Parts: sequence; C-alpha cells; structure tokens
Amino acid sequence: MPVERVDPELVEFDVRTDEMLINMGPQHPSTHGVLRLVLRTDGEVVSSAAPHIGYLHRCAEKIGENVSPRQWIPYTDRMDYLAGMNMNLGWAMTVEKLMDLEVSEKTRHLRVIVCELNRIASHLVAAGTYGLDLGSFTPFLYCFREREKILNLFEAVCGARLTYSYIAPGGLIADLPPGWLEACERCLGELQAVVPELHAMLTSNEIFIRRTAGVGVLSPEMAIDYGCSGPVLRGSGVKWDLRRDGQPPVARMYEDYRFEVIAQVDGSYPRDQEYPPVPPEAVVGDCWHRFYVRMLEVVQSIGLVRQAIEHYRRSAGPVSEPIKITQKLPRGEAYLETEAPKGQMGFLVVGDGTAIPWRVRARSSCFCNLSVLTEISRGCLLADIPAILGSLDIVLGEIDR
Amino acid sequence: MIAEYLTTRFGLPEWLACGGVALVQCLILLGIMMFAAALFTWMERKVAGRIQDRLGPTRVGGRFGWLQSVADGVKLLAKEDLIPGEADGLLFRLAPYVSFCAAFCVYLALPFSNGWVAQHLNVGVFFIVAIAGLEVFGVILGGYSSASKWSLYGAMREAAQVVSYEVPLGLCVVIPVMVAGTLDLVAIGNMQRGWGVNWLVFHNPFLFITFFIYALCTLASTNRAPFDLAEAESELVAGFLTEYSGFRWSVFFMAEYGSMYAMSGLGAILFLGGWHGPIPLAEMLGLSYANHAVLGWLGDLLGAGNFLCKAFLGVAAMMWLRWTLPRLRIDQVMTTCLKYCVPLAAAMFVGTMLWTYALPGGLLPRSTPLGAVAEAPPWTAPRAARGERP
Amino acid sequence: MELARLLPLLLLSAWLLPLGSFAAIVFAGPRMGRGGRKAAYLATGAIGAALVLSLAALGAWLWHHPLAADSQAVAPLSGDWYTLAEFGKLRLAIGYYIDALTLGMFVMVTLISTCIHVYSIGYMREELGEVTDPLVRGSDGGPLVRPGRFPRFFQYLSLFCFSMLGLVVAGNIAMVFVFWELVGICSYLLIGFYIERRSASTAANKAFLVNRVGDFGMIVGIMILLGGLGTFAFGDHLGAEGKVEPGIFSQVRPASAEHGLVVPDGLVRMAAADRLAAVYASMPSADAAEEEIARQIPQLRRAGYGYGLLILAGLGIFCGCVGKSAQFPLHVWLPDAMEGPTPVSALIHAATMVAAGVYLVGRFYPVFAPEVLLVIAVTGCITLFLAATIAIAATDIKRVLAYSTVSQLGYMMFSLGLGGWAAGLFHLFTHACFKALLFLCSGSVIHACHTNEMTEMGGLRKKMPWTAGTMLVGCLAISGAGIPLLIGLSGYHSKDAILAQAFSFARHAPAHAWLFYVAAAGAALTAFYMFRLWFMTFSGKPRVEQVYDHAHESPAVMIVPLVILAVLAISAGWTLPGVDWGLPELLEQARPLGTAEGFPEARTIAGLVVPAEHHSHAPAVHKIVSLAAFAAALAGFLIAAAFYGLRLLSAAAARRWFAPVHWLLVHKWFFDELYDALFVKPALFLARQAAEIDRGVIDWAADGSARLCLRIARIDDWIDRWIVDRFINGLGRWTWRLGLALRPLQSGQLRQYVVMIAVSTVTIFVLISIYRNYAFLP
Amino acid sequence: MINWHTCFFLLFATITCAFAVAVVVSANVVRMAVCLIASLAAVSGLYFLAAADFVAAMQLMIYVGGTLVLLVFGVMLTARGPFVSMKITPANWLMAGLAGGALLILLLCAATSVDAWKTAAVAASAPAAEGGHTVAPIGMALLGIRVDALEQANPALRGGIAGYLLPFEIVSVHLLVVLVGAAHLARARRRRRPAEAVPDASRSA
Amino acid sequence: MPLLNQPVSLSHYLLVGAILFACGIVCMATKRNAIGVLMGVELVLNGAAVNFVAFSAPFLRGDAELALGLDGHLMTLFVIVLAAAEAAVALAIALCYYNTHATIDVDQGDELRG
Repeated sequence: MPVERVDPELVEFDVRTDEMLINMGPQHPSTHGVLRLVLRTDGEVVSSAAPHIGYLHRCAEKIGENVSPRQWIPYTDRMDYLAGMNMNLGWAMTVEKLMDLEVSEKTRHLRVIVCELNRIASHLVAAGTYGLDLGSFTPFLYCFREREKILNLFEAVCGARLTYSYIAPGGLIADLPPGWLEACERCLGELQAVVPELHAMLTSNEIFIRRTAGVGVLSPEMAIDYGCSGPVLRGSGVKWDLRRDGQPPVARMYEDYRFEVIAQVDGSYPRDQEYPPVPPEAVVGDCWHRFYVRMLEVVQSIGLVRQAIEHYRRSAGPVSEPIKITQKLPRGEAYLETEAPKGQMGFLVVGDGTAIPWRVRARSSCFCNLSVLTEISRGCLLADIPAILGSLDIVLGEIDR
Repeated sequence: MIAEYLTTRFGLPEWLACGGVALVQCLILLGIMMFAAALFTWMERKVAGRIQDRLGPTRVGGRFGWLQSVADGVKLLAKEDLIPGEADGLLFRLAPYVSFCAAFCVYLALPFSNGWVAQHLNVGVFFIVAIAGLEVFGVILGGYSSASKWSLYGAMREAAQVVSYEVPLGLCVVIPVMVAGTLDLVAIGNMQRGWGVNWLVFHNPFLFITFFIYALCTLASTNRAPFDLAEAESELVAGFLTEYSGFRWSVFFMAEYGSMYAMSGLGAILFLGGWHGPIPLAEMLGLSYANHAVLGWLGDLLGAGNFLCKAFLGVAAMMWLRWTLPRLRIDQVMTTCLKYCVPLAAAMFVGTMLWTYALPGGLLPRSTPLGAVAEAPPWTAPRAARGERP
Repeated sequence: MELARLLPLLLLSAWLLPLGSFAAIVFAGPRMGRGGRKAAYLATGAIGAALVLSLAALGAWLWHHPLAADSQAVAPLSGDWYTLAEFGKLRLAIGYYIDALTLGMFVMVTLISTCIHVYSIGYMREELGEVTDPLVRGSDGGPLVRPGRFPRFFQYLSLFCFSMLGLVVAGNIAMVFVFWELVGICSYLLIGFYIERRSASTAANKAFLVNRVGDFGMIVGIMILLGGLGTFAFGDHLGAEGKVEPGIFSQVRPASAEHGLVVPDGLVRMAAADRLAAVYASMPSADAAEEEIARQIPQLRRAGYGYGLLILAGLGIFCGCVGKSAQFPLHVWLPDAMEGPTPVSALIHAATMVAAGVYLVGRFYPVFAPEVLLVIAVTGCITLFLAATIAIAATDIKRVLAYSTVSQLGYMMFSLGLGGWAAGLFHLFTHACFKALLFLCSGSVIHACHTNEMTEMGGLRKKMPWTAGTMLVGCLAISGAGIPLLIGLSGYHSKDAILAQAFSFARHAPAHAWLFYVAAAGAALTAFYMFRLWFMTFSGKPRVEQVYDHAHESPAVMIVPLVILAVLAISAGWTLPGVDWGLPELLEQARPLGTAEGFPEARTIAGLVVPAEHHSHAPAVHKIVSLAAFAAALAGFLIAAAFYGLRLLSAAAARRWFAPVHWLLVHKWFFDELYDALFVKPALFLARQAAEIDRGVIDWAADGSARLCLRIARIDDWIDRWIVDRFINGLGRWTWRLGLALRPLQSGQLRQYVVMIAVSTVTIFVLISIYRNYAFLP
Repeated sequence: MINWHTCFFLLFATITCAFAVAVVVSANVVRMAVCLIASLAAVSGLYFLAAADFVAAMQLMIYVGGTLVLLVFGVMLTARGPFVSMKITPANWLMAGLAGGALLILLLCAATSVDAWKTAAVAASAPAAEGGHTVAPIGMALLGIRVDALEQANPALRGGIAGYLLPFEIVSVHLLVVLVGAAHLARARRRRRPAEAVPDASRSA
Repeated sequence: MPLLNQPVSLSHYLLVGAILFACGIVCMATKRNAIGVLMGVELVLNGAAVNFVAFSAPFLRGDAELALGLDGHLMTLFVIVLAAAEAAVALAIALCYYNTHATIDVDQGDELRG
C-alpha cells in the first residue's frame, strides 16, 4: 500500500473508513515516558498527530529562582536524566559565564571526558529503544549492557549512576579516582567492538532500513525553522554542532580536539571513520539518517574521549574547585547553549547581586525537536509514529522540566 | 481398531466405544499441545535470554528454571480476569476458546508417525490448512469485543494479514501435494521414506524454494515476529490482547504456540520427510510390522520422535527469528505477501509442474536402501496399514 | 595480417567508435554522472581510441610502404564492407577507399578532434549545471535559464567525427554524399547549439541552406557520373562473376591510356544519344548495333562528344565543395557559423566541415578536366583575396579567424586548381593544425573575457601567458614565418609550395600570371590581419579594465591541447632529414595515377596547360618564390606591428583615409545584402502570392461545397423531425405510461423483494402441485 | 438404532439449525457473524458424514476460512455504534415469518415426499466411516475425465458423461472477473480537499 | 415424527437443508444491515449445497442408482467457489454503499424505487 506522503490531503485509501481519534499515551510503551499523542487516524493512516505535554512538569525553573546555583545542580540532573553530565555542564558554564570564571585546563579536559561518555550513554539508550520501537528487542539489551559499563565509570567518579551532580559552576566536585583512566580506556575498547554489532542488527538490517528510510523526512529548511538541533538537525544534512560552532566558552572547550561535524553534505558523511553504506532508499532527513548520525556520533565521541584522556594526562595542576553555595552572583545576565546529546541545551541566568538568581530559564532541545512531529508524521502509517518519535529521541524530563 | 475390540470383547454399544476412544484421543492430543505450549514458553524465554546475552529463567525448579512455565501458569490463573465494561461479554469470553479450538483441531488430522493420527483424513492437508485458518476468528472476535481501539487495530491487521497469507500458504502447500499426488498426509509422509534425499524439499529446486516461502507464510499466519503486527507492542500496546489478562490471555497464548508447533509439523511432513529421518534407521534395524508387531510399533515410535524433533526445530527457528529481526510495517507485510510470496509461489507451482512432467523422479535419484517401495497411484493404494480411528 | 585486410578493419573500428559513443550518449547521456559529466569522457575516450587506431593504421601502412624522398604512388585499397543493395549492375555499398591520403586525413581528423574534445571538457563546463544565457530573454523578461546540455554537445561532436571519418573513408560517391550531408547536419546542430539565440538559429539555417545550394550542383555532378559510368565506386572492385569492374577513377583514367584523362564510353554514349539511337534504328539486330556503336565511339570521342559532360560533372562536384568549403560566392555562411561554441568553430574550421570540401576536390582530382581546374583556381584566388580583405576590417576575434579560414581554404582550392595537388592538401593538413590552435586560443580568450570584440581586449599577454604564447605560434605559422630556403613553421612550407606552383603555372600560362600576384598579396594580407589580431588582443594596454580584471588563464584541461597543437603547428610541415619522412612524401604516395605528369592541354581554352607539380620544386622557381613569400609575410607583419604593436601609425587615421574601402570591407563586400535582394526577397514575394491564391481560390471552393451540404441537411432534418421523431416519441410515451403504472411495484426495499420472491416461489409451487395433482405433497 | 453416524449427524444438524436460527433472531450483526460461522462449520461436518470429504474440506477452507473472514472483515469495517443492531417493526417480522414459514413447509413436504429417500440403502456408517475417496475423481472430473462414470451401466448415459472442464474454466475466469470487479468497486478514491468537499447531509445528520 | 426413529437418510439431510434455506430467506427479509442480508444469502446457498451433497450420497437412499454421485459434489464445489466470489463482490458493494450513504441500512438505499 504505497502511501503518498507529499500531500496529506491527497492520501489514497483502499477502503474508506471513518476517522478515529486515538490517544497514544501517556501510558504507551513507545512514547518514551509520559508523552501523550492525539492521533487522528483513517485506517492505518495517520492524518495528524498532536503531542500533548506537561505530565512531568516539576517547576524546575521556578525552583532555580529560589536556590543558589550550586544547589540547583541536582535539578539539572533531572532534566535530561539520560545525560545528566551534559545538563550539569550547561548550567555550570552558564553560571561561569555570568561570573566570568575560568576553569583550569585539567578541569576542561575532564569535563570533556565525562560529557562525551554521557553522550555515548545517551545515544546508546536512543539506539536501543529505537530498536524496541521497531519491534526488535535484542539490540535494546545490547545497548544497555554497554551503557552499564559507562554508568559504572560514573559511579566510580561521583557515586551516582544517573543523577551525577558532578560538574558544578567553577569546576568539578572531585578529581578522578586512581586507575579510572585505564578502566575508561578498557571500556572504550569494548565499546568500539560492539558498534559494528549494532550496525549489523539495526543500521544495515534490511527490515530496519525499510521501516526507517524515507519515513518522517525532515527537510533542512523545516529543521532550521522549527529550531531543531543536535542529531535531528544534523540528520537533515545541516552541518551545525555547537562544539565547533558555539559561543566562545563552548567552542573553546573543544578547541584542541580533532573532530568533524557529522552530517551528510553533498551525499556523503565525513570520512573519518568506518561506517556502513547509506542505503539508496534513505533520504536525507529521514528516520534512518537521524539514527545513523547518532551511531556515528558514538564512534566520534569515543575518539573525543580518547583525545581528552591524552590531554588530561598531559595537563598538570589540580582540578578547579566549584564555587561556594553562598557565592554571590554579579548583577547581569548570561545565556549559553551547549551541545547536549539530544541537541542544544540552553540556560539563562539573571543575577541581582545576591546568591540566588533572579531568573532562571532553560531552553530544551527536545521541546523543539518534538514540535516537528506533527509536521513530519502527517500522512504516515500508524506504525511509523513510534519510528518517527523514536528517531527524534526525546526525554520528557527535559521537555516538561 | 480399539473401538472394534471394545465392542466385540466387552459388548459395549458402538457409539459408546467410539465415543470413549475419541475422548481418550482428544485428551492425549490436548496433553501434547499443553505440554508443547509449556515447553515452548520456557524455551522462548531461554532462547531470548541466550540471544540477548543473558541467562533467562534460572530459579524456578532448580537448574535452568524448567518449572518456569508452571510458575507462569499459576500466576496467570491467579490473576484477576478483567472484562472491560464496554466489552461484548459473550464474544470476549468466547474468543480465546475459538482460537484454541482451531489450533487444537489441527492436531486431529496431524499424523505423528506412520498412521499415528487421531482421524485419518484423505484430505488431511486441506483440513489442516483450513482449520489453521480459523484461528483468526478468535483474534478478530477478541479484538472486536474488547471495545478498545488498539484491540480493534490488532484484529483488523490480523484479519487482513491472515486472509492474505492464506493464498501463498495454500499455494505452497499445494506444490508438494502436487508432487506427491495425494492430499493424504500419511501417504505423503510415507512417500519420503528412505534416505534424506527422498525428502520432498530436495525433490527439485522449486520445491526447495517453496519450502522457504512456506516458512515465511507460516510465520505470518501464526502471527510471529517479524509479522506480529496484530500484537505489535510498540505500536498497538498489545494489539488484540490489550484487554485480556489471566487465564483467557494464557489460552490465546497456548493457541499461538500450539499452532506454531502444528504448522512446523505440517511443514515437516510436507517438506522434510515427516517421520522419516535423514538415515532410514528403522528400516536398517528391521523395525517393521513385517518382522513383528512390537518391532513395527517401535519403528513408529522412532518415527514419532523424528517428527517431533523436526517440528521442534521449526519452532526454534521461529524463535530465533523473533529475537533477531525488527517488525515489518503493515503495508510492507501486505507487499511481501501480494507482490513477492504469491507470484513466487505461483512461479514455483508452474516450475514444479513442468519439472515433474519432465523429470518425474526428482532431482536426486530416489534411494531405497532396503528394498524398493511399491509406489502405486495414491487413490488406488490401500489405506495406510493401520490407522487408529474412532 | 596482410595490409589489405588489416587496414579496413582498423579504420572501420576507428570510424565506428564515435558512432558508438554517439549512440550511448543519445540513450544514456543525462544519466552519465552529474549533468552528464561522464558523456564527455566517453566521447573523448572514443575519439582517442579512434586516434590510436588511426595511428596504428598509418604505422602499418608505413611499415609496408616506407616513405622516401621520391615516394611513388601506391595503389589504393578499395572494397566494400557491406553491400546494402544491388540494382542490376548498380551497387550501393558501405565501402572503403584507402590510400595514404585517407590515412593522413584519419590521423589528422582524430588528432585534432581529440584535442578539441579534451579542450571542450573545460570549455563547456558551464553546461554541466543550469545555464543562464544573458543573450536571450525569457518569457518573463529576465535572462533565459535552461538546463545544461553538456552531454548533448559531446553527442554532436561524436556524430560529427563519425560523419567526417565516414566521408574520408568512403569508397563510393553515394556514401560520400550521405556523409557529406551528415557533416552538414552536424554543423547545423552545433552552430545552432545555443538554439535560443536568434542569431545562432539563423546562422545554423544559413549554413544549412547555403550548403544546399552547393549540394544541388553536387547532385547534378553525381547524377552525370552515375548516368555515364554506371557505378558509384571510386576504385575497382570484384563484381558478381569475379570480373573486375572498373571504378570511376579507372574509367576516367584507364590504365590502357597510361592513366591519361579519357572521356569514358558511357559519357560519350550519353552525349551522343541521338546519333546512337539512329544507329540502333538502322541496324537489324541489337548485337549488331552494339558492335557498330563500339566501332563508332572512338570517333565520337575524338569529335568531342562527352567532354562537355565531363566538365559539367567536375563543375558539379566542385560546386558542392564550394558550398562546403565556403568558397566564393558561397562563403557567406562560414563567418556566421561563429555563433556556435568555439570548440565547434575549431572543429569545423580545422578538421571536419570545410576540410571535407578540399578533401573531396583532392579525391576527385582525376576526374577534373583542365577547364574545371582553372575554374577552381580562379574561384580559390578570388576567395583568398576577398576573405583576406574582409578580415582586415573585422573586429570580432572569431570572425577574423573565420575569414582567415576562408582565405586559407581559397589558397588550397587555388593550389589544387593550378595542379598543385600535393601542395594544396599539404596546406590542408598544416592549416588544420594551426587553425585549430588559433581557434582554441581564441576560445580560451573568450572564455576568460566573455566577449568576442577585440576592441575590448588588449594586454592579455600578462594574464594569459600560455594562451598568448601558443597563439603567437599559430599566427607565425599561418603567416608562413620561417627562415627562407631553410626551415620554418608548418605554414611556411605549405604556403611556399602553393606559391611555387602558382609561379610555375604562371610561367606555363602567362595569361594567368595575375593569379600568382594576387596570391602573394594575399600572403601579405594574411600576415597583416593575423598579427593585427594578436597585437590587439595580447599586447598594449588593456582597453576595457573590467574585462582585463576579469580575465584569467584557462584551466589545464584547456591549455594542454593548446600546447600539443602548438607543437604540431610548428612541426607539421617538417620533413625529417635523413629518413625523408614528412607530409609531402606521404601525400606523394597517394597522388592519383596519371596526374603526376600534368594534364593534357585544355580543349576549349587555348594554351591552358596545367603544369606537373614537380616543376615547382625546381630551384629556379623555389628560391624566388620563397623569398617573395617571406617578403610578403614580413611586410604584412611590419605593417601590423606599425599600426597595432608599436603604434607608429594610427589605425584610426588609416581608416579615415581609406573610408570607402573600409566601408566596403566592414560590410563584407555587401554579399549578404546582395543575396538578400537577389534570392530572399523574391522568394518571400512568391510565397506571399501563393498564400493569396490559396485564400482566394481554394478556400472559396471548399466553403462552397460545405454550404451545399448544409442545404441538403436542412431537408433531411425536416424529414427526421416530422416523420421519424413523431413515431419514436409516440412509442416512448406509451412505454412511459406503462412504466408509471408499474412503478409502485418497485419500492426499492430489498427486504420487500425477498419476501415477494419467497411468496411467489411458494405460490408457483403450490399452483404446480395443484395442477399436477399435489405431486409434491406427501 | 443409534450408531455413531446418527450421533454425529444429530450433533451437527442441531448445531447447524440452531445457529442458523440464531443468525435470524440475533440482532447484533457481530454475533450473527459468529453464529453463521458455527452453522457453516457444522455444515462441513455434515459433508464429512455424507462421504464428501473434499467438499467438506473446501467448505472449511474457502467458506469458513475465506468467505466468512471476509464477511467479518466487512462487519468490522462498517460496525459503527448505530449499525451494530438495527431493529425492524413487528409487522416486518410477521411478513417475513409468514413467507419463510410457508417456504419451509413447502420444502419439508417436498423433502419427505419420496419414500426411497427415507430409507438408507445400507448401514450408513460403513461408507461414511470409510470416508469418500473423492479427491482424485473430483480432480479428474475437473480436468474433463469422469473416472467414476467409466463403467456406467447405461450406455445412453455413458456417452453423455462429460467432465467439468468447461465449467471449471468458466468459474476460473469468473473468479478473475469478480476479483477485478471487487477491487474496482472498493478501489482507492482520491479524497477531496476539505475546502472543496461537498457537505454531506446524511453524514452531518 | 417418524423420521426421528429411523437411521439417517436422505430426508434428514434435506430437512436440514430446508431449515437452512428458510432461515436464510427470513434472514434476508428481516435484516436491515446489508451484511446481515449477505449472511442470509450465504445460508440459502448452504441450504442448497447441503441438498446437493445429500443427493449425491448413494448410501443414504433406497434408490442408490439414482444418486447424483460426483456431480453433486462438483455442484457443491461450484456453489462454494461462486459464493466466495459473490461475497467478495457483495462486500465491495456494501463498502461502496457505506462510503456513499454513510450507513449500512439497506432500507435507506432506495434511490431506485419507482
């Protein structure tokens, strides 16, 4: 049943049936949490999908205006709870920007290590659950097995497996324990060996390709219009990565690292690593490409962590100490976006001279990424909804805050 | 035979004797089916575990968690049986049993060994395919009567899918039947005696391909991954099973495993030599009725073991696929059926027809290690030596 | 393999390769890479392979017939690859006629074409994507935006090469004619490549139509030859019964007459048809008549029968060549053909289109009577002078080159007409090299400047050193620069040979001595306008800053062919000392039998003797001519340098002094206007009259018959209405009433129908059972 | 005398008739479908008893497995709340009942009118238990050869015994036409854009 | 009823067929749902098919030589096959009807009334 996806009003139906309104979620296995989608379906064809959010709203920003920046760190952990380190980093750097703080070289590289590790962990969850969305259970467990190893490393660093609160404004709460780097390198080696396995089970699996290639095509123009970021944006072939193109504090953090922005430009991806071929059915901006960008970023992050370990070993001195809880914030405001695994995570902080920020605001990448769902799922089949939603890789904790 | 014996020896009325024998047979088959379902539940968990780099059940019943199925059963029985308020209660209750009965009735005509069949039908193949197709009614009724949109989706998908896949499945079944020249499963099974090269799957290249099409259609018609659209948990929550719980759910479950096993068994008879192993062990050992009744019975027992193993392997392959592949989309499922399976099966049909016309003997020389088997036209052949009939 | 089998095979492959590439691009062109990029590689590869094959063929030839200072004519290979049809004795075949000239042409055509192909890859790059043509307005008023035609260009190039090679290798005149027209078609397609430009499509039409004028003459010539000789083939070939059937050449110059020019029997019969008919009438039997005729033919031949036809045939063939080689008075299309892309111009001017005419004159040389040759010489002479003068005044860089081509082609025709067969064709080869070079250089300049006007260029030497250098080589070559009596660039050798033949001719026929002086003056003019071009383009100060700033050297893919051609332009005329290998020696091998010793004295023009070519090699002739030619070229160069290089003299002042002459030259001797008045206007007038007749007479008759039909139809209508319709309507009305009566029965209620069916079934059965004595009831 | 043939006949006949009546009296269309399935499945049992094994299997496969699934499919496609059960007036019931009753009486009379029909020739259980071996003869008959009629006693009939090749072919073509026709009837239609859509009175009501 | 005491004979089958047939007619006449009407048609066809099969069995009747034999089976087969075809077309018509009328009630489809 070939379904024209071009114009949703001209969808052909084999048998015309009545429109049906379906609530997908908030308790549905593949809405990744407590998202609720209201689907208007005509048989198997979905003519519109409207996301309803807010089931996980916890007033995080308002709380931020009642506690000091260091006290708010645990709340950032709970935004994108799959990438706590990156959330910590975003907040910490925003506050540092407001206070005009510089961290030591060693701190900088250590931050890169943990953030890139967390990016890998987040992408592994995305890949695994994506397999689950498409009905393949096994890759999910493979991904979680690998993620556990990274969580073990984090546990050794900060004692927590999910909500780390490790990166704080001004520095880090602790240096690495002895032997950690060697364990990390071992873990990276094992991880690199597993990636081809995931490619075999998902990326180049014929059924997987048929389920994802050409589905939910997000044009680069639309991606930019909707403010998409991260792998969703790069999957549409836009070469944009805050680690390279961001504001000075972010770009400076990665300034002596070699990496290429992963996006298909002129029909090919950067040739800095081995990867399976792009199937001819795939269209830039479809689910397959979004998934693929994540998989390539996993390998890229492995390389970045390796570089960071080298840098870390070479840099001397202690890691920077975080600011005090009672540290007074200067008057003024700062806004900074960092490249989190899911996209650009932005924090705004306005200080009024006291230790408590006057205003705190978070810009969620998943929120913008989710907003294209309505556009790109128009006229698709019911089974494509989980495929598209999974490829957007949203976390409701970050959207609802 | 036993019924006759009972009538003559104990003077029982005929209908009572026949009825009693039939009842016993049904109970035996029910036992086989239940046991298979329990075994496969456990096996599925172990296979899934191993494929996913973990152990699967380990605790219940000592080693290997072999009592896991029992524990599951107990849990399911203890669960509350919910019926949604909007549901059509009668149909909701009826649906699992429709499925189960259909799956069970397949076993009535399925020979487990030479003549070991509850009801010997000379249209056995058609009967099995027809009955197996009835299982879909249970699913449709269950899906419809649940009064849930997800269930309805599951039911519709199941209906569309099964009706479509009946066509290639029927075609695939007809091809070995055409080579064998009979619809009698016992006769088809006995045709393939001798060495493994006599199996119909090796009869000609078209049949070889047909076997794989049959396997594919079996997956689809038993609703197994990657064709488990009707209960696709990531899309339809649990499809037609969404509102079912407890015992009724487990009946559906048993029906699914029962029909998996039955379809594997049918495939084994049609393509893989039925109860004849790759090596004609029974004939080599002289286990035949010509020598002694007990020896013949032992030979049949060996055959039954062979058959069960083959069907078991078929089910294992289904599990393997389930835990490896992602799910197809409904349009792709229909495309696979209508654009690939049906034309391919039809082509195989024509190819086999031409082949049997040109080379009636098959691809490989038929081996008869211990004396040639007289091959008479099937409809003139005497009934199989002994069939237990009510 | 023996030569007779090897050569046709090699040439066949070389010939068909471009056809293969053409076909492939036709079917798969746009799909070959992005924008059809790979089509270029395919076409270039094909022509390159053809070049290799041609070189192999030439090598094989030279291996068997090594060159020497006194090369003798070698018998050509002729035969058929494939016979298309046989009509009685007449054969239509795809045949070949291979001699040294064929091989030389093959190598030359493929070599130049390969260079041009490679160059075009760079030059036509813009066609890969979408092209914005600022010269054409779209329907929205803006510049036209159209998809690129990169593969199409190479498709045409391939077809062009295929056609030219087919023309060269052709073994009979029918095949020549077919490929002759194909070459015309290709030039039409390529000149009109930018079909949206009005000027381009007009130029393409003009080229095509002007060529048709020439082709008309050619058809006349072919028909005369066919009618008289009964064969198309050039060479002898085996007939059906294993008998050798003589070809055209051996009929005109039979071996029995020591290859002297003899009017063939067939032509004599044609001319004396009346007398022969009388013979037939008088003799009792056909056989006897034939005998008598055979007896009479030598007498008739001596009486001059058929000679006129031979002249007419020669003139007809030459007429075609005039069209194709742009000779006076059909030279008007060639300058306009500059509308095509520059590589096309190079191809047309150097290797293919215009060369075809000269080649054909060379090929048909044995058939020409001295009178025809004189016509050729005079035509060539007029052309060379006329074109050279127009070139002086032209400012468009490509037009200058175009007129120079016309002029040089005039030289070739001139030489051929004066009996300098080898000299003329020698010049054809050398000219191909340096003219291709010049055109590609000009293309490079145009590519850089995006303008054709020399008045907007200047000083480009610094920006484009490679182009300037190679173009300088080309200018020197065409001007015939060299050290007198010793060595020079290629043009020096070939032009010297031509002038020497002219001088020799003048000595034999003093009445036509003016031809030599005009040719020498032409040499001076050549040097003048070529260096005028070079100086205006490359030296001095930039005239338009914008153009100059924009200019840049071309990419390597365009420069490399230039360098290769420059080397050829320098060295093509050389004869390797010691082994005596050179083009003149090669051409000597191909000299048609019987022409080495000159021609018999003309019958109609007293004292017209075409001297043998070897007379011109005499030192007495050679030395004088060399020095004279050098002096003429030097004079031309010096004047050009004075005007445009050193600016000693003012060009503007000169223009004022010679205002009427300049006016005449700028308007190209008013040929276009003349033709417009003579041909175009009357044709349009006639067409208008024809339209009037159409409207007034034919349309009126058609309308009248229609009106008549209408009348008849009215009567018919009345019968229909009052008789037929009333009957039908009555029937319908009764049916309608019946339907109304039965209407309530059809309630539309499905269930009601079912009940009715059941009830009626029961009723019927009950009735039957009553009738049959209750047979159904128990 | 009760033998197993009688037993099973009574069982199947009861199921058949009871569910057929249930189809008539049931108001819910889905339940009607279920009853119809049960009724027709029992009919196939009757066929088995009448030694028509191939026909019985076909009844199961094509009728029950194919046609009725299709029917149920149709039921579900159109089963919207108000259409699941639609009442009719008692007068309608009466009319239909009278017509149907009359027909039933007529048929019953006809069925019991011939004495030879009321006596089974042999003990019916034997041939029925043996089961018909009808597959191959039916197959041959469809190919045009009547193996069962080769030894036809009546020579006048023997010559007229033709196979069913032509009807078979006609039915094949018929099926093809029907498939095409059905696909055409239920074919895809382009849905109009909402702006141009004609307001549908019955739908809005 | 004497038939109840006798061994199963042709008449028994014919009775079943008659009941099926009559039920079908009543079903067609009483159902407003188009699919219900279709079910009635199926019942009628099956009633006829039962008769065919019954007439073809020689052992059910006293005059076995008059049994239809294979002809009855083949007729039944054709009935089954054509019923399948009929169901497909009827269903397509019903869906078409549903799509155009937004109802499945056959009483409302009376555009063709006189």
